[in-house]
Parts: sequence; C-alpha cells; structure tokens
Amino acid sequence: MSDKRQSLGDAIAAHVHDADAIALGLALESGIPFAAVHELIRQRRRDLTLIGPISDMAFDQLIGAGCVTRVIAAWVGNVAGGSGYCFRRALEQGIPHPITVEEHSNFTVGLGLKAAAMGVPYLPTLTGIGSDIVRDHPRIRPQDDPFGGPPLLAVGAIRPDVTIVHTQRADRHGNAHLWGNLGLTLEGVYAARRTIVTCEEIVADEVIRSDPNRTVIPGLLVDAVVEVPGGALPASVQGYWRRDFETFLGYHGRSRTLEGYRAWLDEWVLGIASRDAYLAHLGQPALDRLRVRDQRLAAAANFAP
Amino acid sequence: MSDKRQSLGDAIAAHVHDADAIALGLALESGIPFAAVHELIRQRRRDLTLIGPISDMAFDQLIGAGCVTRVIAAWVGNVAGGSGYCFRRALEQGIPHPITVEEHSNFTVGLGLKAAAMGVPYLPTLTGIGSDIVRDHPRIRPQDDPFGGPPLLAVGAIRPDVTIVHTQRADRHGNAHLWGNLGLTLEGVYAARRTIVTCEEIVADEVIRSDPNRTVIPGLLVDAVVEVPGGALPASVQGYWRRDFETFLGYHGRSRTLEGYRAWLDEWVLGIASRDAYLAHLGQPALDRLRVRDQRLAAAANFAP
Amino acid sequence: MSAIATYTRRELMVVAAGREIHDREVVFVGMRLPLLGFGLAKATHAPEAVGLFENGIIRDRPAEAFIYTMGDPPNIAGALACVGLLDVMSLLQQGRVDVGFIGGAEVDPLGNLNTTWAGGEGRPVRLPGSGGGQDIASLAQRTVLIMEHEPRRFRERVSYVTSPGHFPGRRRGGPATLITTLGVFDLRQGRFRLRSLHPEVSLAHVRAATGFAVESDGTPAVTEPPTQEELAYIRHADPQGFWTGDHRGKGGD
Amino acid sequence: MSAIATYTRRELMVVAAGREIHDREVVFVGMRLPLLGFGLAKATHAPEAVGLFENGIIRDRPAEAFIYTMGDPPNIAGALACVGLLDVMSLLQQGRVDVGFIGGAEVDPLGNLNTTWAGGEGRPVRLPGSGGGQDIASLAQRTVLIMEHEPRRFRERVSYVTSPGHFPGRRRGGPATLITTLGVFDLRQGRFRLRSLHPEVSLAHVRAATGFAVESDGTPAVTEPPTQEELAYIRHADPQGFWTGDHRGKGGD
Repeated sequence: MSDKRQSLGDAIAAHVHDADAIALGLALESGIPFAAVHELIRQRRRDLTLIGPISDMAFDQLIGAGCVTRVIAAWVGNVAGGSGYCFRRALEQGIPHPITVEEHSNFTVGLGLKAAAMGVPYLPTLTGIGSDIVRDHPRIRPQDDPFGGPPLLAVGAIRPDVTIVHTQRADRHGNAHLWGNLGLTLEGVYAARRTIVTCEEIVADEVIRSDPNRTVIPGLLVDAVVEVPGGALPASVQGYWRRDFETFLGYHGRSRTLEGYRAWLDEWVLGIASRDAYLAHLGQPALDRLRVRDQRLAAAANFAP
Repeated sequence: MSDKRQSLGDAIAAHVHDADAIALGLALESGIPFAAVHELIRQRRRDLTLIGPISDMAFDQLIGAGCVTRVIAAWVGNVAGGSGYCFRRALEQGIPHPITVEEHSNFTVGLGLKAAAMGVPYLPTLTGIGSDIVRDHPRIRPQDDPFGGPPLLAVGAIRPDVTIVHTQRADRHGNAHLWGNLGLTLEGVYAARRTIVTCEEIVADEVIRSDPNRTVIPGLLVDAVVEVPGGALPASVQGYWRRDFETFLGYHGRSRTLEGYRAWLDEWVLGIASRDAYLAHLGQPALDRLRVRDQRLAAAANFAP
Repeated sequence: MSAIATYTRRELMVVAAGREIHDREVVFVGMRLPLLGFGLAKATHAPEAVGLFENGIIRDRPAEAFIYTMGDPPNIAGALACVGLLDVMSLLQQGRVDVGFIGGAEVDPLGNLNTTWAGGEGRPVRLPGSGGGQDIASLAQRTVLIMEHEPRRFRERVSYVTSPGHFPGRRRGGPATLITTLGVFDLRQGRFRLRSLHPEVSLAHVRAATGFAVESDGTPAVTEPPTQEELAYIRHADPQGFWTGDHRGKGGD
Repeated sequence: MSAIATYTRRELMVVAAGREIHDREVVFVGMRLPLLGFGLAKATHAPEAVGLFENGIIRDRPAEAFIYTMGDPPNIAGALACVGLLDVMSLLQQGRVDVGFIGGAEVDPLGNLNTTWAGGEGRPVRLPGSGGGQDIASLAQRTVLIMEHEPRRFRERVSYVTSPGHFPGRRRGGPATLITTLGVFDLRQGRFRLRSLHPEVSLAHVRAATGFAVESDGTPAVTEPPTQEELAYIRHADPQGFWTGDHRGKGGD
C-alpha cells in the first residue's frame, strides 16, 4: 500500500471540503479527534454536516464557529457539564446561524452507519417505537417483517463523506491499532467515502502486523494518516492520556455566553497554530498530570505460525 | 460472575440435547472444536441441526455418525481434500439416514446469525440475487427497500440452541480471549441461546481483564467453559497448534467408503475416551511437529488508566 | 428518622437505585447516580450482576478510580470486554438486559421522558437529546427512571417523547420504577403510584411538586434509609460528593 | 512454443490469474491457483494490491509459508488485519472489491457456476456447496472464473446456479474472465468468447471439450507463457507442486 502520511493541515485541506458530511467522536467520550476539529475551524470549513453518537463538546465548538449547518446525532452537549451552549444558541436563537438536527438515538445513528458499512440501504430495528424521534423522520420508516412478525422500523444508511478518528498507533499506510473504547469507530470507518486517521504514533509496519486483531481500521479504507501526539485532548486515549476534565469544564463555563465562547475560541483554537502549540499552551504541569506514565500491559498473545 | 468450569463430558451432557441446533466451526478452518464434536458422537446425540459457514470435516463426521438430520451451511466437505463423503452418502444414498440441507452462502449464513445476534427477525442483503440458492428458500425472501431503491433479499434470523467455540484462553467465568481468525464467532455466540467455550487454557481472571479488547466472547453469554488443550486438533489454533494436515487427509482417504469411515470413527472417536487419549493416540512425534514453540508476540498495548 | 442529617438526598437515591438491581442481572448502567447504584449493588446484595455501558464496555466491578464519563480510562482498565456500541445495543435489542437506568428533564405519568426540548410554555430550551435513552427505554426488560422532583419536570404530558414510557402495543419492558429527590414510585403497566416517600418528605410536598395527580394507597411507606455499609461504599466511590453532594457538584448544569 | 515442457498447465493458469489483477486493486482471494496468482501479481506488476480472505484476513503480502487453507497460521501471522467474515463481506457488498476469483464443477456460457449438485444425466453427485462463491459472484466488481476444461463441466445450462453469472437486471459486476486448463475466455456482458488458447492447444480441442458453441474472432491468440521470473515465484511459493503440479496434488479430489 502507498504511504499516506500527511501533516494535519494538508490532510484536512485535501480530504475535507465545504458541505461534506463528517463523522467523528465515534468512540464516544474517548479518542475524539480534537486536533482535527480545531484544524477544521482554523481552515474555516463551512456548511458541514456532523455525524456522531454523543459528540461531547467537539460538535458544540464546530457549531459555534459557524462551520455547521446540519447535525445527525443522538446527543450534543458536554458530557461532564450537560448542555452544549453553542448548540443551544444555534437552535434557540439562530446564532451564529440556524442549523437543523436529524434526531437519533445512539443505536439508530449506529444502525445508519452500519447500513452504509454493510452496503445496504437500511437496517431493521425495534428501537424507537413509541418515541417522537422516529415520527416523520427523514431516515427512519416503518417496515414490515417479511416473515410475518410485528412491524419494525428501518433505519436508512448514513454515509459520511469523511470519517475522522484518533487511535493509539498506525503504520504509514493507515492500518491502525485502537484499544479501549470502540463505540461506532468500525462502522464509521467502513461507512465513509474517505477516512483520516490521526494517531499518537506512526509506527513501523511490523508493529501493526504483529497483532492483526488489534487493527480496527484497515489501511485500505484510509486516505491520510497523521501523527498528532495528544491529538485527542482533552479527551482521553487509553494508555496515553487521561481525560482533561478541567478543559471540558472550562469550556463549559466560558461558552455559556457568546462572548465567552469567542474568547475561548481565540485563546484555544484561532490563536493556536498547531497541536504542539495547544500542548504548550496547556502547560507542562497539566501535561504531566494528564500523560499516562504507568504501564499495565495486555497479556501476551502469540501469533507464531 | 459464577464459576462455569466443567469437564467436557459434563458440559456436553448438560447443555446439548437431542434435536438441538448447534453452531460450530464459526472461525472457518481454524479453531474447530473437534474435541466437543467427538464428545457429541460418543454421547450419541441424535436429530441435531448443524449450523456453520464452511464446516471442514467436523460436520461430515457428525453426519456419518448418525447424529444429524439437518444442516444449515454454506459448504460441507474437507477443505484440503474436497468432498465430504459422509455428507455425500447421506444426500445421495440416505446413509446412515437421509438429511436435509438448508443451502446458504458464507454471507447469508452469517447474516442469519447476525440477525439473531442483533435481535431482529431478518437482515437485508444484495447477495444471492440470481442464484438458485435463494429460490424457494425457507429463510430468504424478497424484501422491498422502504427508501425506494431496488428490491433486496431478507435473510431470516438463525438462532442456535447452542454455539460451541474453541479459543486460546478464558477465565473461569467464560470471558474468552480469541485471536487469529474470527470468521462468524462473535455472531454465533451472540445469536445462541447457550454457549460452550472450550479453550487451550483457563487463566486467572486478571489475564483476561488485562486486555478487554481481546475478549471476543463475554462471559455473560457463556454457560460452560472447559479447558481442553489441543481441543481443536486437527484444526489449527494461532500460537498453540499448527494445522494437522495429515489427519485431515487421512480422514479424507479413509472416509471414502462406509467401512473406512466406520473404522476411522472406531479408531479416533469411539475407541478414544477423551482428548488426552486422542493426543496420546496421535503420538509424540506428531504432537512435537504440531505444537507451536516459537514466540511471535503481539506488540505491547498499555491499558493503564 | 433523625438520620436525615447523616446522608444526602442523592445518597438515598443511589441506595434506592442499587436496590432495583437483583443478583445476576445484566444491567445497562448510566453515569452519575445509577453508576454508583450499580457499584453499591455489586458490593452488597448483587455480587454477580454484570454491567453494560453503551460505548461497549462490559464490567463486573466498578471502575478502580473515580470517573467523570463512562469512557474514562479507569472504566476500561480491568473491564471484562470492550466491544462495539452495536454489540451491547444488540444484547439490549435481544432482550438480554434485565434493567436499564435513564433520566430526563421531564416525565409524565406513563413514564415518557423528554430529553430533547423542554419548557413548552416559555421559550423552549434545547436539551442534548436521547443518547442511548430511547434505546434503553425501548428495549430493556424494565427501566428505572431517576429524576429531580420539580413541578415543571413532572407534567401531565411531556412536550416531546424522547424515551418512550408505557403505550398500547409495547412489546417489552417499560418503566418499572421512578426514583426522585422526594420518593419512589411504581410505573408498572402505565400506572403512576407512590411506593415510598423519602424520610421527612410529606405527601403534600410531593403533590405540590408534581404536575399531575399522585395516587397513593393509604399511609405511604418511608424509603428505607441507607445503612452504614451502604453509605461507606458511596463515600468511598464518590469521596468528594461530586455526584452525591446535596448541592449538585461541578458536573451539574 | 517449445516452452511447454518447462512449465505446467497449472503454472500457466496461475500466471493468467495473476495478470487479471491490476495494481492497487482490492482482491477477494480464493485458495489454490488464485492465491498463487495474487502472490505472483504482488511480486510483479501489482505491488500495491490488497487481498481479502473470507474468514476476515486482510493481507498485502503472501503468507510466509505454504498454506493448505486460508485459515492456516502462516496466513494470519503478519496479516494487516483479522476482522470478521461479515466485515469483509460488507466491503464486498459495498462494491469495494475490484476482483474476486471463483471456481466450480460446471459452468455455462453466461458464467453461471454450479458447486452444489453435479451430474444431471447420471446419478447426481452432491458437491460441497457455495462457500463464499455466491457472494463473490453477486457482489465483486468483476469475477474471474477458474475451471478444469472438460465437456461434462462446460454445459449449455448448469443444473444448479450456485454462483450467478450474467442475468438481466444484474446490478453490478459479473464474470469477466474464464481461465481454464485449455485457454482464456472473455465473459463480459454475457458473451462467451475465446481470448486466447494456451500454447499447443488447438481450437478444435477446445470445441471438443466444451458442451456449447465456442465463439472466436479469426485466428485465436496464444496465451502468453510464464516468464522465468513468474515461474521462479510460483516454484518458490509452491515448491512441491502441490497446487501447480500437472497431476493434481494430494489436495485434489
């Protein structure tokens, strides 16, 4: 396979276009590709559709920055804090501009991605019967059971233009090891037209090949692989970074007002050139507190033939 | 969770009944639970339905022994050799008695198991359109796309009474690590009413917990866990056993005639009390050749929080 | 009941949540109070219960350290399995989950929960949405609801049904129990009925805090207060009172 | 063409199979000759091709040692990924697989393959069944068929369609090429047409071995024989001639 390494700026410039539908935050609270999110804001992408289960504050930041016109998600907010204030301002007051929401539950957004991943137009489910979410839903319809059972709902395929994921390590071809939370990562990558992998480390091919069962993301589905240590902060990365709760909380407090959000964005995104600058701004004491230095290694698995 | 360790004889006696539908051979050519298959023959289970993708010679042996009345599979034979002669005798000549076959492809048998695993009555697919397999099929029906696309096929759920798998290691609660080929293992276990895990080693709880991403089989789905070293031979187990090609080939040659099959069965199953006796009968030179002694370990994965 | 000063309302709610879990049950665990309730049940009367988290984690022990989200590293380390979201949702859809916990901004007597749009009368407030709430409400064998007990939250009809309660034709499960800051209620078969008042809470107080009629049989029972053992567990698991302090912790909204 | 003595028919078929793989393609790899063809293509003109195996293995290098089945340990060691059967089938169903290889006991001019029941005239013989054949035939962007060229196998209409060939309304793909022990045929758009005869095979020989009319344009081309480099690869990968010896190896049936 070819060498797919790029800088984060180049990867976003090459593979994410205005009006794209982007899936991210697929592992739920961990491994959210915040470095890529901030680069999207700096590169002023517009008219994006965001796809994900619970997005933690990544979707909120993109909405506040005016990048988004549509959200396909089960939950938008700040997991530790509750509401996403930019999300609320967009929906309640049209600030910075109105957005639409395609409501989902975690299961239905997952089934939509899975349908696209499987190459079928829909998947059947029992979830949501009796809920207002599925009433007049553009992507969820009643469907008969051809075997004569009670009616079901059909969740239509959700096909992202781009899926962005952050993993622990990958080779230069994009074959990526991921451990800890999986969430909807596999579904989001298989479903997408293009995939960008950011990772803590780009490693030698043989590291990935030593454990093919750890390769959640096969390189044949990957368009760009970017080494961005700490690229998921403030989200956690198992074995590399703890959750930076203070940053989530700080954002939550400051984004309560529009002015506060703008100041936060200036300080942490627009006034920051790169993830390295983000880490520097975070400061050494915070990095020391957040970086995992203990070792608790997986039991050996022998792949000798 | 409770302690689910049992002897192989007790596990089969307790959890597999006459007329059960049994899924096995889900990882395709590797990890076939032959020790459990032979125990089923010794315990004279009757009227079984066998479920699996390609069964290698396990299904053939069970059919020849008169345990089976129905097969739900994509392929029945001997992978290295070709035809399964007991399968052929049953279908062509009704020896030892007639059996019926529900024809599938690897994908449709997988979708049937996946539907049961997901708790839905069917899953839609594009495979098989134009094939005679799906014509008048009891479990595959035409289905409209509720979003207006071209028609699909619906594969009905396949729910095994029991799934039997062989893995590298498990804890006493049945949480099992598996690496190498996965095939339809996950789907078969999630779909089944009961699951029996045979494994090379029962290990301390902490070994399994050290790598939760390696736990393909969660113990909450497991009814019995049995330590049976070499329990998949002549099939391979990554990192433990090479494929015993000679035994596959020997069976293929001897099972060509009914007499040859019976002699083989007497020698290798009915005249053998246990898997330990099987290994002893195989002999030390064969065991030395088959056992993996090299180490090629998976790269370290740190789960420290 | 002089014990009221020795524990908080939220500690009592954790205890009530834990008591809804029976031994050997498969539990769809939420964050905050249900997470503590699961750990408490494991530590006391339900040692063989197993917990599923919607991000794919399966655990039979509480996390080793305090966690703010279910995805935090201490919830992964030592887990039995980390599988996909759809894998745990599949177990839920199969009917293999005995009990799930959900909360919301509004509830009605049928146990419908709203976590999408609140404040029907005034300016509507956009809430974060379903998350896994709709799925747990639809698919668990029974659900336990956990709510702040305030008049604006207890409505004759919620303005938006995010997580469905009882409705005609429901095939499985539905809300069984509602635990609030004031009491415990049965919601089985779509009948909203007081089971117990928390110590020092009056029926009149509950009625004043509820936007619809509260049914009660005779003199209401009193919610069994936490034992010393239960409190010790909770204070070990939430030493700062982040979730269980009487004033909602920093995580509140 | 005096080279005929220096390579076997099966070696020539491996070479023909390998030539059907273009660089950077995603290949659904079968066992036996296609497996060797994939390795050969990787080693020569298609270094960036990627192989999928239906048990879930994804590789970009041939196995390190000789394998009898795709599940053998040397095919797992050094793989890029081991995923589930449904994961690779999903990629196939999405249309992400460029080319797949399949074989059968009977073929007809539309490229329908039978691997289920053979011998319509005499006592029917039960064959092992589809395996993944139906799926590759249905879902790959194109398929390459590999067959023993015998009259009983080349039939006007196969007695059972296990792996569908061209039919009205086919949405994608279908058989593109048929490689036999005697020649190479185009099957695009449901037209069975000779592309080349193997060296020292006559058109009359092919016609006598085919149970239906063989179309050919003018003087047939001759299949390009293996190069020394190609033969060296094959003999390194199959040193005993297990798959490529002229008498089918021990694995034959």
